[in-house]
Amino acid sequence: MAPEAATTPLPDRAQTGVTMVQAINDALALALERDPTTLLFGEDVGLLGGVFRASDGLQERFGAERVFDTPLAESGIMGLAIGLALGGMRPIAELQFAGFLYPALDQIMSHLGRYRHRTRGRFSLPVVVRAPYGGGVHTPEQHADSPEGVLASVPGVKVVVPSSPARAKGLLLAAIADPDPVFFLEAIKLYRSRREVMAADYYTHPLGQARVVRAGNAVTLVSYGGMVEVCLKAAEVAAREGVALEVIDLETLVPLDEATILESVKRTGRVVVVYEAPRSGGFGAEVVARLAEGALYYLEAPIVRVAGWDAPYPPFTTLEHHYRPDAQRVLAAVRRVLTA
Amino acid sequence: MAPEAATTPLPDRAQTGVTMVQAINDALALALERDPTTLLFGEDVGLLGGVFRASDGLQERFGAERVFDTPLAESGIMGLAIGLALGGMRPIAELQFAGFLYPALDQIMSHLGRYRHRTRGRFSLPVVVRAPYGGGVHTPEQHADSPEGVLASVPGVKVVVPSSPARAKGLLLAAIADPDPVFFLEAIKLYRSRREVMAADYYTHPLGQARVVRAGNAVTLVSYGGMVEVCLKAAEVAAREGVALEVIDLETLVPLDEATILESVKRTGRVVVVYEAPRSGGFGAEVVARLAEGALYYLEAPIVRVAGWDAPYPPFTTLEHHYRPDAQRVLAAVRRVLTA
Amino acid sequence: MDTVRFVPANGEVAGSLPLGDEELLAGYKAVARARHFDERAVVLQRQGRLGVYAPYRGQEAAQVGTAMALAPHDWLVPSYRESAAALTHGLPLSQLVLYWRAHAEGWRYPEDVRVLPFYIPIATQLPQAVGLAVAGRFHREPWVVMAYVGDGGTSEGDFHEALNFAAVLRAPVVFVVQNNGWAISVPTERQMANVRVADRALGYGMPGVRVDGNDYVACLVTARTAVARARAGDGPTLIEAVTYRLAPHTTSDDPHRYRDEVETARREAEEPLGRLRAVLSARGLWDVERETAFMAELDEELGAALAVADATPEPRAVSIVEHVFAEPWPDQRRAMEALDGA
Amino acid sequence: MDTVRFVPANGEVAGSLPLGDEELLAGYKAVARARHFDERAVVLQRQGRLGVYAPYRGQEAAQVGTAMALAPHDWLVPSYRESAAALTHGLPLSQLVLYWRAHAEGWRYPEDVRVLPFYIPIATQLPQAVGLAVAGRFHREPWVVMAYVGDGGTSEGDFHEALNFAAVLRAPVVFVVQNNGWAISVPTERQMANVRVADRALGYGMPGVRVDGNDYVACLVTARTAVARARAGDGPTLIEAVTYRLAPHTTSDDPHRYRDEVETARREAEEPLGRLRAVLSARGLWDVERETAFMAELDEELGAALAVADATPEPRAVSIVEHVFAEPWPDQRRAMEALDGA
Ligand SMILES: Cc1ncc(C[n+]2csc(CCOP(=O)(O)OP(=O)(O)O)c2C)c(N)n1
Ligand SMILES: Cc1ncc(C[n+]2csc(CCOP(=O)(O)OP(=O)(O)O)c2C)c(N)n1
Ligand SMILES: [Mg+2]
Ligand SMILES: [Mg+2]
Repeated sequence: MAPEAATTPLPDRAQTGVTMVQAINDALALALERDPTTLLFGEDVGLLGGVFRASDGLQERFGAERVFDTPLAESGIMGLAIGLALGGMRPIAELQFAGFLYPALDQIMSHLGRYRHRTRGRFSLPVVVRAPYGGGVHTPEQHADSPEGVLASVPGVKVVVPSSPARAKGLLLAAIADPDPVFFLEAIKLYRSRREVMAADYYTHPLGQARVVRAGNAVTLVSYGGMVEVCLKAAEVAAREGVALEVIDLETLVPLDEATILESVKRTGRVVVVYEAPRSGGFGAEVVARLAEGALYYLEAPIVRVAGWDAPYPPFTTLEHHYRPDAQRVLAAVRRVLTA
Repeated sequence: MAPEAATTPLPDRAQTGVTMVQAINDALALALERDPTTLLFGEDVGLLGGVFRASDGLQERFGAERVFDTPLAESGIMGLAIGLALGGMRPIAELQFAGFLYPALDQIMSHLGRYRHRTRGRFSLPVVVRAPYGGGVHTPEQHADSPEGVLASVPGVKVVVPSSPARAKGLLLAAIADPDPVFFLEAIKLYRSRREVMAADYYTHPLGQARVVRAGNAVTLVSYGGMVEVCLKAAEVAAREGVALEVIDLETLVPLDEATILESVKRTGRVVVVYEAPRSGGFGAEVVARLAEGALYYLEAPIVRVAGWDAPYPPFTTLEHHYRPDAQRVLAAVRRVLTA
Repeated sequence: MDTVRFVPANGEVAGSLPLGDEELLAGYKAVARARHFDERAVVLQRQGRLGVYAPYRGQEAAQVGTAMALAPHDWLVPSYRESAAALTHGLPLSQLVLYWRAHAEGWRYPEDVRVLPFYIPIATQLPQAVGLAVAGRFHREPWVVMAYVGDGGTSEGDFHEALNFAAVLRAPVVFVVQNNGWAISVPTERQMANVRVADRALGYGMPGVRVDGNDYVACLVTARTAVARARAGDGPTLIEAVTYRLAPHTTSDDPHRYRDEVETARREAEEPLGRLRAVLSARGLWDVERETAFMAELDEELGAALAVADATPEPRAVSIVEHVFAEPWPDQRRAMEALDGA
Repeated sequence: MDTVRFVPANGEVAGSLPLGDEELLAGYKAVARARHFDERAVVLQRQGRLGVYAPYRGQEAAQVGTAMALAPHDWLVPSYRESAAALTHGLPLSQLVLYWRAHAEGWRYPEDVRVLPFYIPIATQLPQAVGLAVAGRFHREPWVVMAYVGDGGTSEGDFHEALNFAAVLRAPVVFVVQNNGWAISVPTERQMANVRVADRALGYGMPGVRVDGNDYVACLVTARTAVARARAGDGPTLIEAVTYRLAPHTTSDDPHRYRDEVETARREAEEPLGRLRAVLSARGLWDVERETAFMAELDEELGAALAVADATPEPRAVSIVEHVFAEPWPDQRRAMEALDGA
């Protein structure tokens, strides 16, 4: 072995890629750099850099006026964000976990989604709210909640859920540039599970567009966020059995890219919708409703949802793997719609 | 005219019937009478008897220990209710308008629906939360909201929405007797619009059962609460044209009586789901999702939703009649599914 | 902590006042204008020319006195009863009329009006007021924010979170609690165990001042101190303006169900307008002629505003789905198409 | 308002103490038991025999001292760090072990344990504590409720709503704020502008007491007064126990990122256990032999608890959909069928 090998340089990000949480950190830094009206705040985002380190180093770099800790109060954080936006700033608020956004729902439902509408366009609220969500990593009670469906039911707010590091960066930068309030939910399970190579500088991926992340003709799997990798895994297994599943990553739940899912389902005639929130009343129901109106005549099988059960996410996380959908459950549903 | 006519006695409730708000008042009185652990509280429910007079006279009758005003704080009210239930009481909380339950959503989502589950059945929370909801009567901003979809997405809470005085009484008494938390949403538009004769004493209508309120074979209309009368009106108009619409009143949204709607739709093959909340992410999506899984092969037309638009309920209520579904919009949807 | 008061209920001032004649005159006119609108509004509502209306009779000094302490570039953040404060800070009268008609144009304030819309969900404006105040720091001419809430509103969690945030962030915001004795039917004594709202300030680490809310002079002077403090970067102040809701909660309310209206009538003796007029009269600044002339002016102003409002076209149906997002997405576009004919 | 303290940091008491020898001994044992569990728990977590764990090193006196003021029929409402308080009020050790293993049986407390589950969403327990306290009034033997929250938790709206409700309803509840200097990485000075939490009490109209949270004697005596007051029907009390979080926020936390651990080491000198031991030693109530024997007892107790926990069977998959409602409905039954094989 050559002596140089002993002093291997730090792995080059351009070669090894970065994790999703690093990609988010990059995006936040780029946004703070580009636009001095951008602010970043929340619980423990300053010195600590956030409990997942998404804002690591940003307070040091951009100062405690622009990157700061707030008191422990989510309604206050959301109200602060709205007020800052009313005053011409572009606030990015972090909620420590999506399961703790419930105290902020009054500000969200009463104001965040209504402001532009009620003031007939005079005020817009370019607020971004980031929050880690979802299960699979043995977090304490409520840390694994997936409240995207509730947010998606609030008129006037957009909801984005990335499924990979590179997409997360581009989507987050698009969310920050967007004139409307955007919730940006980050699957905790994906934060460090995988690296991806991406451009180091500023780029955006447009909101409101779903992506076909794997093409197929037998069944369409519709999902987003942490469930996309589960669907891809299922598709891989199915492929080995000669069944080509098409996987759609919605990325943006609101505004929903109905066209892409309709087009796919019209081709495959069979669809499974996958999400980890409780099944009833979840966002998957909305996806189904769009299909039942827009693609009814093309459906060759019932639309099946694979989701969390109709129960709270278990705080006894020794059992959480039974709650969160996995490739096996997705494949069982695929079999159902294929044999139906 | 006979002289007696000049001194007509007060109209006999047994003959003229009572309004929905009176029926609710009757039910509350019966519940307070039957069970000394029943308590009633909220903003202005005491001396004022509630802004709609649903608790009129109850403080006087049952005392200010059992029927009382709280400070103006909905999270506090919900927390108080949960704590009272933990302590063995049967609290009935009134939220002044459903549009003001948002500050209580943290208590609802973090605790009300989780308590029995997390404590493995040790604690049950027999809490009833009443709230007026819905539009059509020119109320100020947010007073016309219909947040049933959000509540229905919370595992562990039941959601009931009555559509008539007599049903309201029986359903409310069932909700109060129920061991689980129940939201009881009362359409403001129905409070005084119509009288109905009903038994004066205690009776219950079971939760979890939908009702076919008008039989038909052409199209199934699924709705609840304030939209049932709209559907019935549409059905009447359609009948004149020889089209027999079947109208289903869900009454209980959670737990949903899937069997009744599946049975109907399997017969008619066509369905329109009607609700006044914003269309996307509303409870109607869940109804559609059940049908798209359970009755797909019987569907002869796309499932159409008639709902509020994807916008906040307009606070400029000079325009609210354009937002809230009416018989005309329902009939347009019926035509669509019939000609599809 | 004593209640700040310069002018007693009978209007008889012992010594000198901290305001000059010009200021007293301007104050009286603003208070009288507020009263004029409120009285007419109640009548207009009865005639069906306004929708449900929230009167503020008795609270004019608390609202106008505090709002007068603001500079034009400052922001005013009302609750829902603060028509008088909003008017004082520049909201056009025609706008107010349209608002109380629930007309869409009533919600579209002119760009240069630094008043947020009226807030229906109680106390939710307060954390936003803090954000708006902090935002001012990043602008060339930093502004101060004055935010209003009622005694009932102090019970909401948002009241607490806002005051704490403001103190921690040293935000240039002034919180004005109008303690008017009632939250609909609930008296302040059942809203809180210690009815002195200003006592809350200590806990938050900000100054708290209790002021006679029916004394215009006291309200203005107190608010000026607080605004100056905020402008100097010394952070928020909590002002409790002790006043009384002489009118029903709204035009839909029937206060006979829950309070003795004899007491209400008694409280009329403490109302702010007559008190201020007495001060001006004693100083020879005001008399019956001036009053008559000024009332005529106000009638004319309101008449013109009503004419503007009447002439404002009914918005098209489609407008209810406009401005949901900056650009309409397919869901909104579909709704627009459906509504286009309506 | 002075801080209540009987035993200074060095443990040297000048005069007499308001507690008898028996009480001091019982207190020391309870505090030592709490410390024993906490130290072992941190080790067990590292060994993978517990999940994420929230240590309370340094806060034992604040938790045990207040909890010891309760009668058996009173209720204890913890936040998430109150393992010591819960243990003191009767939560079995095996239960606690199972809880920190995220085992379903850890959530099913025995019927006779009057402790609510640990609350993850900060401050949400407080309004419920008020309700639970009010419920006691309707029972033959009214109970008192002691509810815990951290300095960070005081910022939440629910803290405010709960204190206000309690005062207005004169609820028999004692609020214990453990001001331990930190909310994860945020120091109390950035959580609130006035770090004296007890100062909030004035605004609510209830007594507020600041107590040295590392002085067991002070905590117990203060809590007893508050409990007696509540039991007498005189309403709530706010106790601020000033203490220090000597450990990381949880076993997942790395405090080096946000605080100087030299300062933490310095604060070890103020910790409550040694202080209390010094008092007992000076009174001849405790010595090395007794300590050794007692530690052996505690080891044995914990060993037995771990054995019970280890022997508690893994719950079946289907249990995650049990107890959603009193009776499973079709949605849950479908899930049960699907999970039955798992
Ligand atoms: C969150 C919320 N809860 C309830 C209401 C209903 N409501 C409207 S005004 C009011 C009383 C407000 O009292 P206060 O804050 O003292 O203001 P005031 O009416 O005296 O001006 C209530 C309960 C509301 N608008 N918002
Ligand atoms: C509503 C809510 N927001 C955020 C969190 C995340 N979180 C857990 S503990 C904590 C800090 C709590 O600090 P403090 O109240 O002082 O209690 P301590 O940790 O010091 O015991 C935070 C922010 C949470 N659990 N709940
Ligand atoms: Mg008031
Ligand atoms: Mg702390």
